[in-house]
Parts: sequence; structure tokens; C-alpha cells
Amino acid sequence: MMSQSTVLATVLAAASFDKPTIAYGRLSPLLVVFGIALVGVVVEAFAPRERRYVIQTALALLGLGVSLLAVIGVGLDLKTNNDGASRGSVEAMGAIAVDGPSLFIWGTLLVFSLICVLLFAERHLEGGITAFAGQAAALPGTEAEREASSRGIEHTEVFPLMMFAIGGMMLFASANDLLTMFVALEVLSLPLYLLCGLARRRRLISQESALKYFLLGAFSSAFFLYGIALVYGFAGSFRLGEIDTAVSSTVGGSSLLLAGMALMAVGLLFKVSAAPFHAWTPDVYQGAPTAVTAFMAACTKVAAFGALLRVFYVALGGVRWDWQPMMWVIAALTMAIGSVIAITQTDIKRMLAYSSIAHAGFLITGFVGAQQGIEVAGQQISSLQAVMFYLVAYGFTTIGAFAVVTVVRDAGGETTHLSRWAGLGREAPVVAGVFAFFLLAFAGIPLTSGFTSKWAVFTSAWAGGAWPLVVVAVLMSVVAAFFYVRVIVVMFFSEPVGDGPTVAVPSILTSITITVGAAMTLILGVVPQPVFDLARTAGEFIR
Amino acid sequence: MSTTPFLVLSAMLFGVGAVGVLVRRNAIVVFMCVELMLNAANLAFVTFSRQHGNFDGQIAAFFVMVVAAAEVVVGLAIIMTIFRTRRSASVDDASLLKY
Amino acid sequence: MIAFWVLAPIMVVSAIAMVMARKAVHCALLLAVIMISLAVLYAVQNAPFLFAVQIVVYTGAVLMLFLFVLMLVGVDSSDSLVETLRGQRVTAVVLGLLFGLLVVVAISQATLGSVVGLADASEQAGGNVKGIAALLFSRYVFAFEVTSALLITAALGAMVLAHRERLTPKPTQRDMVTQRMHDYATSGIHPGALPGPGSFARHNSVDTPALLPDGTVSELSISRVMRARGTVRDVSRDRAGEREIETESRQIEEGNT
Amino acid sequence: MTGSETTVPWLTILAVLPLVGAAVVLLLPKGTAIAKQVTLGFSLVALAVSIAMAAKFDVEGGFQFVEQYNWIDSFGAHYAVGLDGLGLLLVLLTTILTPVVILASWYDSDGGRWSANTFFGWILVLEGLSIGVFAATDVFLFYVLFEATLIPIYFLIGGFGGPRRSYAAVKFLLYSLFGGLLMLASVVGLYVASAGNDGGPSYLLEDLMSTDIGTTTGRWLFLGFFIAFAVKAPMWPVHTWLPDAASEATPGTSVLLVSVLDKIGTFGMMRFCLNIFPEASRWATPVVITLAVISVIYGALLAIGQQDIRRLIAYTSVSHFGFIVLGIFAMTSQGQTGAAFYMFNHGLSTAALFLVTGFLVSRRGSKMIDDYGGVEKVAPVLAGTFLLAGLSSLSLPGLSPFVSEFLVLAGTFTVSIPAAVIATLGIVLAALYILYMYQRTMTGPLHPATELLPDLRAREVAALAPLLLLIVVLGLFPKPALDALNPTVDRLLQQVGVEDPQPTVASAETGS
Repeated sequence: MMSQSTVLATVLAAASFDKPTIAYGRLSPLLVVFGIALVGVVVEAFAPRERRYVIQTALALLGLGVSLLAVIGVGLDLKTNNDGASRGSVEAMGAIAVDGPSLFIWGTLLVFSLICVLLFAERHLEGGITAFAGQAAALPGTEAEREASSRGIEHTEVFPLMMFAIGGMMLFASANDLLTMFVALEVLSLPLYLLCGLARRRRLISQESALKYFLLGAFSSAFFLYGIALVYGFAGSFRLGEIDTAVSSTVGGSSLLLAGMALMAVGLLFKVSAAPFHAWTPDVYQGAPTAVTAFMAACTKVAAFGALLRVFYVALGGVRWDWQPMMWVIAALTMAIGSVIAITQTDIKRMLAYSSIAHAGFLITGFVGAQQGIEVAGQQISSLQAVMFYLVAYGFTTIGAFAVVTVVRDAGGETTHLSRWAGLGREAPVVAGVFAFFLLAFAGIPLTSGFTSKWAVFTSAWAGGAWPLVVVAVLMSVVAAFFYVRVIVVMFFSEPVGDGPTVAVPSILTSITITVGAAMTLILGVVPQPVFDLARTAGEFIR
Repeated sequence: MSTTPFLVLSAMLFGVGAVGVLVRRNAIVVFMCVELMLNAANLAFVTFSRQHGNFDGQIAAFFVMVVAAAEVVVGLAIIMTIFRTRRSASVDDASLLKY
Repeated sequence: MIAFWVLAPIMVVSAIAMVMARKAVHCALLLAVIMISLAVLYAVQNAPFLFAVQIVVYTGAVLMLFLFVLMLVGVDSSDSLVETLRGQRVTAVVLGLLFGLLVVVAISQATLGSVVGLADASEQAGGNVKGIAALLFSRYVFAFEVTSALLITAALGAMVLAHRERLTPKPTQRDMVTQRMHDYATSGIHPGALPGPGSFARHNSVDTPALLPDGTVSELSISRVMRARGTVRDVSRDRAGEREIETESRQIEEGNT
Repeated sequence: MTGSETTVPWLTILAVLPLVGAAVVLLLPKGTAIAKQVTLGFSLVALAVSIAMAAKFDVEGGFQFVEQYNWIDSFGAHYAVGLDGLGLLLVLLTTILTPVVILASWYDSDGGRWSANTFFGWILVLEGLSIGVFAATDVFLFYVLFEATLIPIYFLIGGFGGPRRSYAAVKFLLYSLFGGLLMLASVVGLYVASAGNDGGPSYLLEDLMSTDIGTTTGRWLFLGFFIAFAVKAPMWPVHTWLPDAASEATPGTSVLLVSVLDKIGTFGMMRFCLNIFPEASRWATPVVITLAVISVIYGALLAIGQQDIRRLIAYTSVSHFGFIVLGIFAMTSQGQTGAAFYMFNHGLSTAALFLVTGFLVSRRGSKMIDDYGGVEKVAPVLAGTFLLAGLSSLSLPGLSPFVSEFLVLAGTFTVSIPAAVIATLGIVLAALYILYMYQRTMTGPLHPATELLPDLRAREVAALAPLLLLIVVLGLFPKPALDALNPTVDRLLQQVGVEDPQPTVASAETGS
């Protein structure tokens, strides 16, 4: 015995092993979310079926709430670095940056997830069961499926899956090395692929969207990975900070770095659904269960932009002049494609998907400005703050809009064809009015959050010298306004076709989601300053 | 032993895999092409690891294998589901969703 | 280096063949060739641990999973070669080649400097595996832990999508008998075994129906599928022949008497 | 900022009052007259408040009723409101026209797609936002309210009116959004330009007036603002939304659209284009004057050719807006005083014209001139008010539009004789289209369908009377209005850096 342990000790000594130190307190928001996901899996295994729904919903809400509190707690004792330019520290052996922007994005993600959980848990609309497939393994249209449906069986696994996705998103936006970022990308993607295929109604389209999302997602993450490989080849490290050092110590561009940067951009731009990597978005948004679509549209964008900004500002900030032209083109292209193709859409969910693409373009416009906190004067906002504010504003609006889509129904479930929305303004003035309000926010009409957020990214882009892009963005906003207005016309000024749409009365859960979405859209449009202040307090990325 | 030949090989495999994803219609084959791309990336990682003389690249390759394993499970499960409904694994046959 | 120059052409050719092969199974086998070759290249490049993992995880597990699914889907499944989008294939190939060329040029132009090699690092850490372990459990420990989320997700996903829960208990023999007698009592469905096919002197195959005492064909003795396919043997000719024999034998009998 | 300090936030009260009214109206039971009465009540209270403010107003006092609070620090945006002479006049125009329109449209919204509550609610919302627009002294606040006014008017056009109203509403909205978003680009650029100031970016008008924007940047930003205002005004060649909108909407909506909302365009040119971009304004003068003259002639010519009464009036407005813009960019004190006064007068006269033709159309059910004839025989009061409104529109001496049009032309003469001559031609054309329309509809043999046309009712007379009264009174006694405008215009010209070429008789008469 004695000799064995000494052997072990010598082996360990020879391996020069650093015992990892992990500040669990700092990482608690992340750990709570993953923990809740694991508990959820255990609940699936051991709790009786009829209790699972209640337990899972409560667990999800509780976990996200606790995590949110943890974010606030961690945020309150962040230490400032470099004369207040940034705050926070690098944790988990350098893998995770717990800095101001990370916490801001974590908080945003958690709030969005909280209201999305309510959408996931909605049971009134389908007559007492959730909008997810009763038995995903049963073939659509078979006796087994009908039986599962009539027995009120539902897949409560969606809650742990969602928790894993949220955890992945939080990690993705705060990862401080590219390897962790890649793992996080997969952690957030896999549950989403699965969730997309779990619609109760129109399961063929749903499964198809899962397949498309999966294949294209895997394809893009392969690009991301190869990009990481090349950047690693250039810098010899995965750490963003060390890459930055390598970048700034190199004179002249390196082809390895440029190729790696471009490939990584492909992967990240795919996730934010920027053109020309947007092809999956309309299909997936349309096919996925609407609650999942809302979740993806808001949260994936937040996480992916968090990661995009971190990689490009922290690791590749030194070669800003090399990637800015590329991003100019992509921003212009994304806005143009999103706005122009949306005009031809006849399905509400597809239209919202194209709108989401166009918004990705506006976000990239803000990102291109690349104005750092130290470069701006007085109360002016930096690019990072502008983009973060945009994400908050857009997320609330888009979740609200998709929540409205879930309540407009006919006999076959949600009715998303535009012509079926004709006359909604008379049928249900409140619902139609709220939806019109969301559309006006998407179009960027003042007194909505869409206006202030567009304004923020435009100023940061212009201040960064990208004024031609701002002009393009403005023109595209006009084009985009056309199709938003078209929907308003259909809802308010067209005669209903046939029976017209009916608006199901949702439970308190969906009502809360819609109310929060509308309220935040209004509040951020009228008094956005607190959120700007919060973003300012968050400061810049830690290096 | 120079690293460039290894990297060129890796880039070629990656390119062939990417072309495969674009031209093939069978979902399983498309997925295999993605796996080929991941493997190409792994080769690059391992080669760069030798180039720089640290183990980070090898760790990355290891992680990629783990990730790929999980991805394969999820992917094949999705492909199986859609196959059982449609009796076909062609990406084209799954075309309820159009522009 | 010899290993590289031997394997590299094989790998490239296999990869191209894999993209071009019509049958999915061929693709899988070609992929296996590439993966095993890669494992050898790992070994050549001072990565013995990855060599093993590549063989065990990739070739052993991942590829086998692919093959399993291919078996389920049908080994013969092959791609149609009809283009659905005109010119899409050519465009894709051209784009892909351009892209590949770009990456190859980027890499071959890159000034990589002298190769450091892993000898020092291995020596310092006390071997390749120990070196990897030391990094994995210190620097990348969080990523390592998080991969567990991936694996759980994968397991959960496979369960959700593939596992069909039995909603009603499987009927026991007693249940089935009770049901059968119940059916007989209510609607007169015959509770016994169905007549077997092939009870005919010259044929005993399943496509030959049984005859009832009155000489008519028993529909119950033939599978519905065969009837639908129209492959049921027509017994009327056989019966005609039989009748002939019968008559002959009777005549013989009568002649005898 | 100079001006009397005030503890009572008069302007905020004035702007919020109609908005509160709108909320109340929407909550009232539908299908009863009480909503209409409450609406009228709120608009009258607003009118009373605005008249009280006018009485308190000190003509030499610069911006008054000033309120200023920080709003969005990151944008440098403030909640800052205040009134000078120009603003006061336009606020008064808004508060006067709103009760008139409410009274005139008493039954217009019945049988519409939505309830009357909605209609009157939107009207009150529009009033509140318009007051805010005219009072804003912060560019950001102005822009926000400027765009926000689109929503109520969009629903007013699209929800109530003729068969093609939906098309007209969308066309209007897209034109306005196009202009508005171009302006957004300029507003964003302005932010960047002002970010270099001490104390960071600010959108306060006074801060921007002292900011050096730079010649090239200034000209580009000016263009963004100007195009937005030109769409709104509406000027040739971006006027095409107006005939559709004005002919499809209800008469009341048309009044609010043409008389109040379109004034935001010309108001914005004076308040923001000239103040913030003095150099660029001087630079753009030749082109703008050319466009204005084209608008004058083009609008008049097209008006003559119209068969549809409402479209005809819409085109006369294009012509009149040409005069206003001409006056503004003549850059003389008479020209600008005239233009500012013209905004007020045009609001009154066009409102009268729209309303009286609206009454006419509602009786007969047709907007075509050919469907009328000899109306003066059966409805003399209607014909009389129609004539008076028409005469004011063609600027008959003795009526208030004459004073302003004369000032504009006098001001233009001193800088560009060709422009003034061609614009004078517009007056002749104006006489032609108004009198020709009057002749075809009111005089001559009685059209069979108009035989039983009832004359104006008491409610309708009550709606029209204040307008006609004001037109006559201000025509004879324009001094109070001109006195209020002169200091504003003088300050403006000083900011632009232009001096009157030489004193003329007209300027001596108006007392500047």
C-alpha cells in the first residue's frame, strides 16, 4: 500500500500537474443552470409522468431565477481593471471571462429564457397539453401518435434540453478560449436541433427543419473549427488574449490568420444568421415549434453576438482593418437580403425569420463601427454597448411577436399564413394592436425600442466611420418597413377570408410573455437610459 | 519533418468534404462529409500541435472527437426519425419548406 | 515521412471517391479508410493517445453507428444523380475547389518557422498521455466538464426521438383468448386456427389454397397479401385433371367388374 | 436660453391634455354620442389653454414656456420644449383646427370599420403629438414626435374614408417613412458631429446652433433633413402621396393632414434646416427656390385639370406650399415673415375649403365636379362659404392669405426677380382654378342630381364660422401675428448670416 501511494506521488510530481482552481462563486450562474438541467434529467427518470410537467416548469423557473440572482450578486462585486475600462476577471483556469459584458449577456439570456419558459409551458392553447410532440418517436398520423395525444402525454424533456441550451449559450458568450467556445457552441446547438423537431402539429415540417438546422449547423461548426485550427496554427494558443498578443507582435498580415479569421467568421455568422449564411433561418424558424423559434430568435442571437464581439474585439482587434471591409459587405448584404426577400413572404413566421436576418444586418452594422469604450467621449456609447442594447431590445420584441403568433389559431393549430390573418384587427383588436406595435418596433418607429436600438447601432457605426453603411441601413429600413406595414394593412384593413382567424385565449403564462414583451418594447423606447447605464457600467471586454 | 505537407493534406480533405456536403443529397452521406471535415480539422490541430510544441492542439483534437460522437448520436437520431416518416433519407425529398 | 507519402494519396483518393460514390455504404467504408489512415498520421506526429482514441472512438464507435443506421435505412440506399437545382453541382464543385485552393495557398504561404516538435513537451510532462492529462484537467477542465452536458444531451435526444414508450400493457395469452372468445360470442368470428394452405395432393406450397369439403376454395387459408398480389395458384385446372383421373379410375373399376 | 422662467409646465400640459382625452375617449362606451362630446370638450380646453398662453406670450421674449430635462444621456437627448412666435402660431393653428374638425366630422366616422371612439381618439392623439412637434427644441425629441405623428394619421386615413383609403394610407406612410429615415441618417450624423463638443453630444437646438459641423458634412446632413421636410411639405417632385391621401381620407382627416401635419415640413425647414445648417441653407438656396417655383406652377396647373374636387384642393396645396418654401428660402425678412404667416393662413383657408367641399360631397355622394351644377340656387349658404373659402385660397386682397402671399412675393423680388415673376403667375393660375371650379359646381343650370341638395346645417356653419371669421379679421388686421413673427425671423436671419438687401416699403409697413 505504502509503496503504491509513493509511486503515485512520484508520477504526479513528474507530470507537473497544476491542481485547477475554480472560483465556484463567480461561475455560479453557469453552474446553477447546468445543475438544474441535470436535476431535470433525473426528474425525467424518476418522477411519475403526471407530476413531471409541474416539477420541470417549477425547476426551470426557479433555476433561472436563482441564476439571475447569482448574476446580480457576482455583478455587484466585480473588480475594475485598467482605470475602469473593464471589470471582472478570468476564471476557471482561464477558460471563462467573467467580465461586465459577460454578466450583461448572462442576465439578458436569463431574462429572455425566463419568459420563454412560460411559452414552453403553455398548455391552454392545445387543450391541456404543451405544444411539443407527445411521442416524438411515434410516426406522424399513426394510431400511436393519436393515442399519445389523447392520453395527454407530453415530452417534458424539453425543459432540461432548454436548460442545456441556455448553459451553452452563456458559456459561448463568455468563453475566453476558442476551444471552450467550440464546445459551448455544440452544447447550445445540439439541444436546439432536437427541440426544433418536436412540434406537436405539422410534425413533418418540424422534423424537416430539425434536419436542415442540424446539417447546416454541423457544416458551419466544421468551418468554425477549421478556423480555430488555423488561428491556433498562427498563434500557438487558444486563449483570446494570447492570440491578441501574437496578432499585435506580428508585422504585416499572416495568410494563416486571415484564412482562420474568415473561417471562424463563417461559423459565427451562421449562428447570427447573417447573409450569405442565412439560408437555414426561414426554414428552421417556420418549422420549429413557435416557442422554440422565439427562444432561438432571441437567445441564440444574443449568445452568438456575444461570442462574435468577443472574438473579433478581443482576439482579433489588432487586425481590425482586415476584417472590417469583410464585415461591411456582410452587413450590407444581410440587411438587403433580409429586407428584400421578406417582401415576398406569405407566412408570418417566415417573414419574422427574414426580419430577424435583417436585424442581424443592423447589429453587424453596429459591430463594424468597432468603437471602444476608451475612444468615445462623455456619455457617448461604444459599439459594444450599442450592440448589447440592440440585443436586449430586439429580444423582447421578437419573443413577444412569436408569442402572439402562438395564439392566432384555427382548427389545424397555429395559422401562420398571412391571408389567414386578414381582419384580425376586428376579431381581436388587442392582439392585433399588440402585434402591430411589435411590427412598428421592428420597423424602427420612434417611441418603440426598435427606434432607440437602431439609433444606437447607427451612431456607433457612423462614429466608427461607417457612414455609407448607415445610409444603406436606413434605405433598407424603408424597404423593411414596407413589409411590416403590409402585415398591418392585412390585419386592419383587409376583409377576413372565410371564417377568419380566431384568437385562442392563452393561459396566464403566454399572457405574461406577451405583456412583458410589449411593456419592455415601450419602456426601452421611451426611457432607455437605465439599460444604457447598465451597459456602460459593464464596460468593455476583459483581455 | 516539415509540417506543410500535413497541412496541405488537411486542407484538401477539408475542401473535398465541403464539396461533398454541397453536392450530395443523401442526409447520411452529407453528414459523413461533415465528419470528414472535422477529421481534416483534427489533422490540422495535431500538426500545429507539433509545430508549436505544445499539447493544446492534441487536446483540441480530443475534444473534437468527443463532440463529434455526441453530434453523431443526435444527428443520426434526427435522420432516423425523418427516415421513418418518409422512407427516404434524401435531403431533397424533405422539401416542404421552400423559399 | 514515408508513412505520410504512402497514406496521403490514398486518403485524398478515398475522399474524392467518397464524395462520388453512389452507395452510402461505400461512402462509409471509404471514410473508414481515411480515418484509419489519419490515426496512423497521428501516430507519426507524436500523438499516440490520439492514435488510440481515433481508432476506438472514431473508427470504432462513430463509424459503426453510421453503419448501423445505414443498415436500418437499407444498405442499398443510393443517391439519385438527378440535379434538382440546375447547375448547383457544378457551382458547388467550382466553389469548393476555389475554396480548397485558397486554403491550400494560404497554408503553404504561411511562414511557419521551424518546427518545435513535441519531444521537449513530452519529456517535461513525462510522456504524451500525461502531458495531455495535465492540460486536460487543469487548463481545459471546464470544457471537459461541459462535454458531459453534450453527452447527456445526446443520450436524451436519442431517447426522445427513438424510444417509443408502450402506452398499453402487452396483452397476455389469457387476454388474447378471452378476446377471441368474446369476438366469437358477439360477432361469430371463428375462434380456432385458420385452415392451412397446401393440402392438395400435388402441391404443398403456401400459394395453394385449401379446399373445403364441397370442393370450393377456402379463402381463409391464403394470405391476403398473396391474394392481392395475384400469386395464388389457380386450383381449378388441377381439380379438372383430378376429376379426369377419378373418372378413369372409376371406368377401370367398372371395367373390372 | 432666454425667456421667462415658468413654474407651470404649460406646454407639457397642453400636449398631454389631448392624449389624456384620447385615453378617456377610448374607454368610453361605444356607439353613443358621449365620446364625441368628450372629445370636443378636451379639444376646447386645449384651445382655451393655448389662447391663455398666447395672451401671456411676450413677442420680444424669444423662446418661452421653456422646459428642459435630460432624457437619454447616451444620445444627448433632452425633453426640451419652448415656443417662439412661429411655434406659438402653429400651436394655435393646431388647437383651433382640432375642435373645428371634430365638429365638422361629427358623423363622418359612423358606419366605418371601427367605432367613432377610435376615430376621435386618434384625432386627439394627433393633436397632442403635433403640439409636441411644434414645441420641441431638441432635435431628437422633434424627430421622435415627427415620426410618431405618422401612426395616428395612418390609421385615420386607412380606417375611415373612401374605397382606396388603404392604398392611400400605405403610400403616405411609405413616403413619409422614406423621408423620415433619411432624416434619421442625418440626425445620427448630427450626433457624431456634436460628439466633439465639450460635454459630449447634445441635441439641444441651442447647442447645435453653436456647433461647427463642417461644410461638406453640413451639406450632406442638410440634405437629409431637407428631403424629409420636402416630402412632408409636400414639394414637387415628392408630392404624389398627397392627392391620394387627401382625396381618400375623410374631410376632417384631410384638414389635419394638410393644414397641420404638412406644416411640420415647412416649420422644420425654418426651425432646424436654417438654424443648424446656415451655410448649407445658403448653399442650397438656388435649387430650393427653383423647386419651389416649379411646385407653385405645377400644383396650379394640375389643379386646373382635376375632375375630382378633393384632388384639386390637394394640388392647390402643393402650389401654396411652393409659396411658403419660396418665402423661407428667399432669406429676407419679409419673405420669411410672409412664409411663416402663410403657414397659418393656408391652414385656415385650406381647412375651410376641405370642410365645405366635404359637406358638399357628403350630400351628393360624388367627388366629381361634373356631377354638380347650380348649387347656389338650392344651397346659397353653402355656396357663399365655398366662395369665401375659395377666394381666401386665391389670396383675394382683404383676406389674410393675401397679406402673406404679398410678403412672400415682395421678399422674393429683392433677391430673384425671375422667381418672383413666375410665382406671380401662380396667383393668376390660382384665380383660374378656384373660379373655374366655383363656376362649374355652383353656378349655371341646376344639375338634376343636385336639385334637392339641403343647405348647410347649424353644426356645419358653426364649424366653418371661426375659420372664415379669422381669415377676414387677420386679413384686415394682421399686425398681432406679424409682430409675433418678426423677432423670430430676425433671429433666424442673423443665425443664417443674411441681411436684407435694402429696406423696402413693405418692410416699413409691417413694422420690422
